Amino acid sequence: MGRFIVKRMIQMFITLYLVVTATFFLMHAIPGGPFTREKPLPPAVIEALEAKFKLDQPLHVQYFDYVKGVFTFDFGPSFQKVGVDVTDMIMKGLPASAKIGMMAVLVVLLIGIPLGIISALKQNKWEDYVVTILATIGVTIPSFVMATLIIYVFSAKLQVLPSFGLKTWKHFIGPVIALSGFSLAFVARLTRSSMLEVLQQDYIRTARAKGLSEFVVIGKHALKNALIPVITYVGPMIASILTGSFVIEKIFAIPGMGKYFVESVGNRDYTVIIGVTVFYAAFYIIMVFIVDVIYGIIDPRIKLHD
Amino acid sequence: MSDKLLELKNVKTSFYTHLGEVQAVRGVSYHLERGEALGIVGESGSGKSVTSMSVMGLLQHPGKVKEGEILFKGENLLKKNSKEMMNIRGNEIAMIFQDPMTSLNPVYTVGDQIMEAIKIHQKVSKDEARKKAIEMLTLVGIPSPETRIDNYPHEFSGGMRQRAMIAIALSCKPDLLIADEPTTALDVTIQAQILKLMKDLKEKINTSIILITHDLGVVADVCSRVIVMYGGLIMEEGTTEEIFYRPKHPYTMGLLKSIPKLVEEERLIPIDGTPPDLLKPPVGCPFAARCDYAMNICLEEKPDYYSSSPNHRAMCWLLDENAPHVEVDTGVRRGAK
Amino acid sequence: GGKKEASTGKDTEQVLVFNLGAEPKTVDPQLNSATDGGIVINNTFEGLMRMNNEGMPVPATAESYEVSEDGKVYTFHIREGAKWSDGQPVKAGDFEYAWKRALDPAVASEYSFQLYYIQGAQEYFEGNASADDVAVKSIDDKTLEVTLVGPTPYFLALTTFYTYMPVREDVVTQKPEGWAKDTTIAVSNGPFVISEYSPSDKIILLPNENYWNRENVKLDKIIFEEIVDNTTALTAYENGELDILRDGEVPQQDIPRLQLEDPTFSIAPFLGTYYYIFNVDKEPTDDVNVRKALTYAIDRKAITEQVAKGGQLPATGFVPNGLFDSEGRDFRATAGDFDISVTADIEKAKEYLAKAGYPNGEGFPKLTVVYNTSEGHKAIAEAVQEMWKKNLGIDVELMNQEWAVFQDTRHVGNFEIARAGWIGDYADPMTFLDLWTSYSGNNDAQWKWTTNEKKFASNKKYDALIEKSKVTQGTERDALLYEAEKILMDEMITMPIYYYTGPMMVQEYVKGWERDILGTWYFGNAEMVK
Amino acid sequence: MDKRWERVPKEALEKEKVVRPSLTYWQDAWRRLKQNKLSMIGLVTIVLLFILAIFGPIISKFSYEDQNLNLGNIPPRFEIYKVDADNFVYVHSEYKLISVSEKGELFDMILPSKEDIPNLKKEYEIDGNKVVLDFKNARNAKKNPNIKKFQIFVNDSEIQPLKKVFNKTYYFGSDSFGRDLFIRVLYGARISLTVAVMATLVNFFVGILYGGISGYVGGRIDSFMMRFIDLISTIPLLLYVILLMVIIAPGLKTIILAMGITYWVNMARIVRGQALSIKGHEYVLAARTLGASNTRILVRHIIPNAMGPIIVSLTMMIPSAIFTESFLSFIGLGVSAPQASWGTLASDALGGLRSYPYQLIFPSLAISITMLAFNFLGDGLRDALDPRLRK
Amino acid sequence: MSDIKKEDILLEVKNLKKYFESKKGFFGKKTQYVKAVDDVSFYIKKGETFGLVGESGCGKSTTGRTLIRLYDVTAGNIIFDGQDISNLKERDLIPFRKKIQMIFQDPYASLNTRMTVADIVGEPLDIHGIAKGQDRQNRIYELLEKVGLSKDHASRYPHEFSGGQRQRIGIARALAVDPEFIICDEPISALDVSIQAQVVNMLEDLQKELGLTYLFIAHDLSMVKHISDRIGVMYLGKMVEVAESDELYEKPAHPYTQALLSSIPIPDPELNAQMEREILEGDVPSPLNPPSGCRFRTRCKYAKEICSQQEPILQEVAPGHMAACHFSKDFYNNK
Ligand SMILES: Nc1ncnc2c1ncn2[C@@H]1O[C@H](COP(=O)(O)OP(=O)(O)OP(=O)(O)O)[C@@H](O)[C@H]1O
Ligand SMILES: Nc1ncnc2c1ncn2[C@@H]1O[C@H](COP(=O)(O)OP(=O)(O)OP(=O)(O)O)[C@@H](O)[C@H]1O
Ligand SMILES: [Mg+2]
Ligand SMILES: [Mg+2]
Repeated sequence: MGRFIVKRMIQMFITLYLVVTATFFLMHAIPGGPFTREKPLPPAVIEALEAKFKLDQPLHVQYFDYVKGVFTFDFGPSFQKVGVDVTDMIMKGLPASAKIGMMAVLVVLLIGIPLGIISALKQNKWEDYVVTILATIGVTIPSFVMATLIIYVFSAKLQVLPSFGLKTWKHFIGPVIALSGFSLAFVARLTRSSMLEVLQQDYIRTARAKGLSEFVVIGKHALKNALIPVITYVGPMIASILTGSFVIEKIFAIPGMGKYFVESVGNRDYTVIIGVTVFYAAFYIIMVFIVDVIYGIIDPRIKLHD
Repeated sequence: MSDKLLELKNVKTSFYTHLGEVQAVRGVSYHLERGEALGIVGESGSGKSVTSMSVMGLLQHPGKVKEGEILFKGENLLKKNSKEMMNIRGNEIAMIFQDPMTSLNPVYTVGDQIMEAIKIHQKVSKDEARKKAIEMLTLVGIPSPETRIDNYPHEFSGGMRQRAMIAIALSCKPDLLIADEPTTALDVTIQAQILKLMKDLKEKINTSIILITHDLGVVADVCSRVIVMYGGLIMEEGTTEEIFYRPKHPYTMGLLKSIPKLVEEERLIPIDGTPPDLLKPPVGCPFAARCDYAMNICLEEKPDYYSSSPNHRAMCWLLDENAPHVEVDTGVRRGAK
Repeated sequence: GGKKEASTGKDTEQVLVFNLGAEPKTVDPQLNSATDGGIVINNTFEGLMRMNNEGMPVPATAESYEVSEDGKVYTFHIREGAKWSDGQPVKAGDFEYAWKRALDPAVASEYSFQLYYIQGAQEYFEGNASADDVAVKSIDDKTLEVTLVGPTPYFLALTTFYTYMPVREDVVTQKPEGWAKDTTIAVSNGPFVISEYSPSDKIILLPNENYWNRENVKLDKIIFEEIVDNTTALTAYENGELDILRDGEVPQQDIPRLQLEDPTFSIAPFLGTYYYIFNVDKEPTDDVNVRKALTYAIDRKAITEQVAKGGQLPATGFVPNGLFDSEGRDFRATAGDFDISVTADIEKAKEYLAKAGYPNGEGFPKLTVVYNTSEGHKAIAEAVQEMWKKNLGIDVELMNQEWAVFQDTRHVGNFEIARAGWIGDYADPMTFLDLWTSYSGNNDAQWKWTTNEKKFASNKKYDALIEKSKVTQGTERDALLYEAEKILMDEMITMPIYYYTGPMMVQEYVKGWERDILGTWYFGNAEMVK
Repeated sequence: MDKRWERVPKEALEKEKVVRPSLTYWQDAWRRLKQNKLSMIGLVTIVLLFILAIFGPIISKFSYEDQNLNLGNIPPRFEIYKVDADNFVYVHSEYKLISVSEKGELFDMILPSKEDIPNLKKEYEIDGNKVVLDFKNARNAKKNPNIKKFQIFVNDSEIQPLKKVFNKTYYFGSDSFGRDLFIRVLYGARISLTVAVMATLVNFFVGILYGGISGYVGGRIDSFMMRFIDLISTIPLLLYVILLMVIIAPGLKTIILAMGITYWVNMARIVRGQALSIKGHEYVLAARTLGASNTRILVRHIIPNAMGPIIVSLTMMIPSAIFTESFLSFIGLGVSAPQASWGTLASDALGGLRSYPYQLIFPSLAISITMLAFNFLGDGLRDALDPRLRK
Repeated sequence: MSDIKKEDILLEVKNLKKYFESKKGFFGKKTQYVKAVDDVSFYIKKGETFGLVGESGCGKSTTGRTLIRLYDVTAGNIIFDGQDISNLKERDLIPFRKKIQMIFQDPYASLNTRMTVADIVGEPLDIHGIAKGQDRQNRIYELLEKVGLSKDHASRYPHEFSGGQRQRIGIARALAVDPEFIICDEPISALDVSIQAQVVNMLEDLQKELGLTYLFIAHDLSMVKHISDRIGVMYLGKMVEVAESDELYEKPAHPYTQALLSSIPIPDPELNAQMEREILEGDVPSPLNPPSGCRFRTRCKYAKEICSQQEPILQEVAPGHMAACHFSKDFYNNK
């Protein structure tokens, strides 16, 4: 196990390094730069700005600076938000994103999995169809439509929910629903399908023969076996949900970090691009690692570490 | 009055598959007294396991008991709801399943799976349950049970899994134990140990046992009565003695003949042919197609049971007074080695 | 304390909630180059002059000023009571420092060129002179003298602009980049001070107790919300969570409804033109007849009324209305419409197309119209496409590009027709006309005599006119500008579509707010009358 | 003696039994699928959708790009007013009069003869009738929601709505350019369904194989392949999309390429998880002892047994493919306007949600129906592919 | 072994070891090894049946599975037909996959539930390109009938069969490729007697017909004796006795073999009742930490001092009869 962790750590660093490299060269390869403006700046201004942010240096010098920065957790200042360090930006934005994200993840797991189980147990009965239809709606309505609809219906029409910000618990309802919709549906469907598989197995019969209650049979014996695909999906999902969603943060005016992912690319804010990418990549890679560890815990026959 | 623990009355079980109805059990009646060990033998696919599954109420999906009664302690199990069945299963009736690998949950340790049964039915603490589980593993002859209890099923050998299954079933000291091929994967020394365990249960706490097996030797060792099944029907029923020494049904005779004898070197004598297709079971005697003595009537009409003693009955037209007499040597001789 | 009570005299708190849109990149006067930041700065800082409601600069931090005869030397006298929010007096040196700071190449101010009117400014910024060569001098603590390159009639207006606002050296040096957002150190000299700055969330302003005109400041608090999504903002406005939706922040699709149903909706003037540019260096748009045909063939009225729907005005020239010449005449009205009708002039368009060699659109090559990703641009493009198809029988393709890619495409001239828009930086036609000089970085139409002197001879003439206008004054200058626009339109380098307007919403109870034609808001005189 | 008691010769017993036709797994699955009503409905719906998408635009009277700015934003069902025996009008939500037939065909916008915008009043001259549209109450609608927003006077007497009719010109209503939404939705089906099919194929072939190989082969190869997945799923999508946009001409092909780069990642991860677990099963070991190649084990043993999650992922990925397309189109990678897909139709309509909700409803409905159809088909397929299940 | 010609030997196993890592918990530090097979050597001649018996968990299946290279070899050599296959890569093993087949102990788990019986039995035919189309069909039917199933079963799925029927499917699959050597891991224990007889007869017929060689793992001693030419007895990962089958039954030279023989249940109720069974007493040792010296000593009623100190090696007690017991000569001669 120890060796496995060490090995994975090394792999993680290599992956991170590659992510930084690829991102760096990609962002320099695409047209536009951080000082592209609708009203172009005079060449002298651009020159001054480039000198200020060391963009006038050869690409390889910049590249090594970035890599060094990344591995010392110093991403430098944002090119767009004057006087703000990227690390600072992420740390300021993260709490709001993570708060909503955490709730969304809980909703996904605590509602999605039970819904999937119900639908598997009641396969081809009305309960199953209801869940299927709900799940279909959940995935067909993308989060930007869902968010807009929530605001339209609950804030504008019914006026029961506030329309923006994150001040009271009520403010969380809309974003959490919109953020969790798709994943919830996905998890419910995944759970259903692997549950159906598992419920056919002989050991479920054994569990019943022991006189276990249906709850234990399903919740303990069947669920654990059915969890692999769900975990696979949920791991990276947590990484992306917790780091925030551009759409949700934009529509509900939430001061999170999700918007940096899209904004930074649009602005060609190089340091922010690298910063959020590295942050997300590290998070993602750790989640993937955790998923692999959980595989081993769930199913002892899976051995990744030898 | 005899003390009937379990009584099956004309139980019929079918699987409704997309190909049609598989009539796995086609009218089985038998009874079992307290403290009695009943052996069920019969060819593969004859409905032994399905009958027991029907008793447990654990038929897998397309299967259904379509007719008959299953009385346990006088109450019809088929009428019980799932909650009531839950309390009976594991506690009053326990079952050892045939397929030990797939019957153990691969993601929990063997210990967990034994302790679980102990915990719910005996309401003991976790530590105690663990102690008990170790005890059970010792009882079924698993070496170093303290370590092995934390193994996962796939780390066990076939026989060890089977013993783990036995440990689960026995852990709650049930009134009725249905053992479906409990020793097929065990070597003879362990087998002897397990059989002794079952006999002890029977004697000490009056557990009734239904022992399903292919091994006539095991039946001979443990059971006082034997049922011979074929094609979803009981072909013959009698005391062990009667079945072994005075079989009435050609199928029983065939079974006895095919046992390898340690002394002889010649070819084994199997029953030729294959069992009937239960999707379209034959109208007459299911065994007729493979029977050396088949008569026209056998193909046309299902025979009745003919009793030759209070306990001994067989379903064969040969026993009818109109039938020609046949003499068969089963190779089993009283007291011969 | 006491002052506040005296000034408001009410028991309800005067809190104004204003939607800024996205978080401003900066609220540092010299570093800012955007409207959102400008709004915050305009309320927290104050320049020598301030725009009044009529769009005329009036004395603010400066009590008075003098202009030399040749219009090149300005002397400002700083108001006696002008103080920073920490109580220190505002000195002429603070302006001098601020302006030189904007021109310091190391600071890399994006709007440094807004100060190029000052002698030595451009040279300093480009590294050809030193800071001392910049002709701005604090004669004493209260007197500031500026020498300009040429007479600049709109220089006073420029001093209202945020780049010209003062900052304090002792504060800036503490944290050169981030001081303005750091509420522990920031000082300002305007009617308000930033009391809370939460990124991407909100900025809260409180009155500056040391402001010279404190008694006329009636608001107790301004909350600048940062709601990016228009629809959300509108919902919030309609729910009473916001008091003002500024121009450009009202969702396009809702405008027709709001216009008719919501009395708090209004359309303010806005100094900007929406247009398409032709690449004059590429076939077939290098033919002026083609350009004219395309320009005459579109129905601008239909576009503004049925497509854009924001109360925009059909554009018949490049310089938008709302600007005046030295005699106070409306520049647009005086310059005329260059034969561009508000609706499509199909006959004329077809004529020109035939002249270009494509009668009824036959043989017209397939063109592509490039625009940057946005619902609005897409809608206009689709309408234009259909009009060309219907009216001229020509097919064009639409292509949208990611914003920065688009800027690049346009800049290098890798297009035939591209969408563009220009918002004035100051209230003078020059802010529109100097785009098209050969040396302008914005001349994306590639209309540059420097690349092909014969083909673009008109551009050489244009250059000359603009150059000359920079050193002349009064009607002489007016004439030069009118002529310049005429060349531009005769060549039909651009196809003006509409003039921007500022659809906005202000709750009825908000009074005394001010907004200038450049879209900057001022709340020094605002109050809430609930 | 009775014939019945005669012995039957052994040979007579051996007579050939009727053999049922031997079905392969796939034939068998298809049989089972056919028995599942809902999935057959799903299948038929999908086929219909494809037929409509292919032939619908050909037979329609409009093209997806035909504009009529005067007839923009007209809903699929509206109230009409009777001016006189021959003239009927519909009051547009922007307070314009549209002349219509009694059945609901649209003619044209009527130009007012007099407009009094400050007082919110318009006057029309229709066949000699003076028609006045007075909408000054619209301003008060916010304060008093029950108020009638406008009134119509024909020759100075107010008239009431005649009836509600379906829009006979634009069945699904029109968009803001006065384009037929019906035909746009049909046309959009072409793009969206193509994208859905392509995404499914990419998922199916790339995702399943990649994940399967990674999980099954395991060890260093697995590590390498999974780290590669980590890499492409963490490098910002926008970056390479923009790069793609610069290198190749935008269009459907480019979208498919863009999706091909990343779209299979989730699927690959899920299949890998399954493969890791399935490869430890005894039947896989058994196949190995038979000498089955890795490919065979993957294709015959691991993938079929991972079918449940595979099908779920395949179906669930379809709508996200449809919306990814609209996102890519939005930033300039995809099909160019005025072509539209369901995704772009839906996102275009979002801004006008308050005023013209039907513009969002139809494309969304189309996606939902497709999704439901795919889901029901998927569920049925899943069941059909698992022989242990009922039916 | 000296008197056996090299070319007669099909399979030779030399000092084979297979250890499994065993961990307590996921993060468990201490790795222990289950020495499932610990230094086992034997050989199998062409065309013979080698029976392998022993207590449950003693390593029979592991031996079998290691031979067919389902497991990597911890140490030792497996020489098949003169070639050492103990370290071959999966790809290089493919030719051997056709020659060596295995019948699995757990019939249900070894069948893919998503394949029809025809596909399962047909799979080896496809893999090795043995038969196609109608041929394949016929061959499948033939195989099914050979193992006592009918054609009707071809389009059914494993879960529709009873335990015994499933085992037959596995056997049919193993026979499909006409292998030279079959490892039968308890192929008949799930079968009923009459089918056992059919299958054993069939195996014997095939052997005669095709010159097959079997490694026959079982615990049903009467059946093993019936089918095997020679028998190896394993105990706790070790081979304790190897001999011709008759010889082994008549003159067992190891106390464990003796105990085994005495435990056979006899299908005769009366005899059974009379019989004095020798049930092994004592702690069953664990392969995690086997006892020192002789591994059987903890349960051996003849155990002496030396047994706990010195590990007995497999020695010849008579020609072709080897036993690993310090006193095997005595046992042999006393019998
Ligand atoms: N799920 C099922 N679907 C269809 N048929 C089934 C199913 N389960 C069992 N059967 C059929 O029912 C019959 C009886 O099976 P059962 O398992 O009772 O046999 P058995 O007597 O226990 O045989 P064995 O000794 O081999 O275990 C068999 O013919 C089998 O094919
Ligand atoms: N994958 C594994 N991981 C860990 N231990 C294992 C594994 N497989 C087998 N073992 C252990 O190896 C030993 C030998 O197992 P094996 O399956 O070879 O026994 P066997 O002789 O075939 O027994 P049986 O007759 O019960 O099938 C047992 O102690 C078992 O627990
Ligand atoms: Mg059975
Ligand atoms: Mg074994």
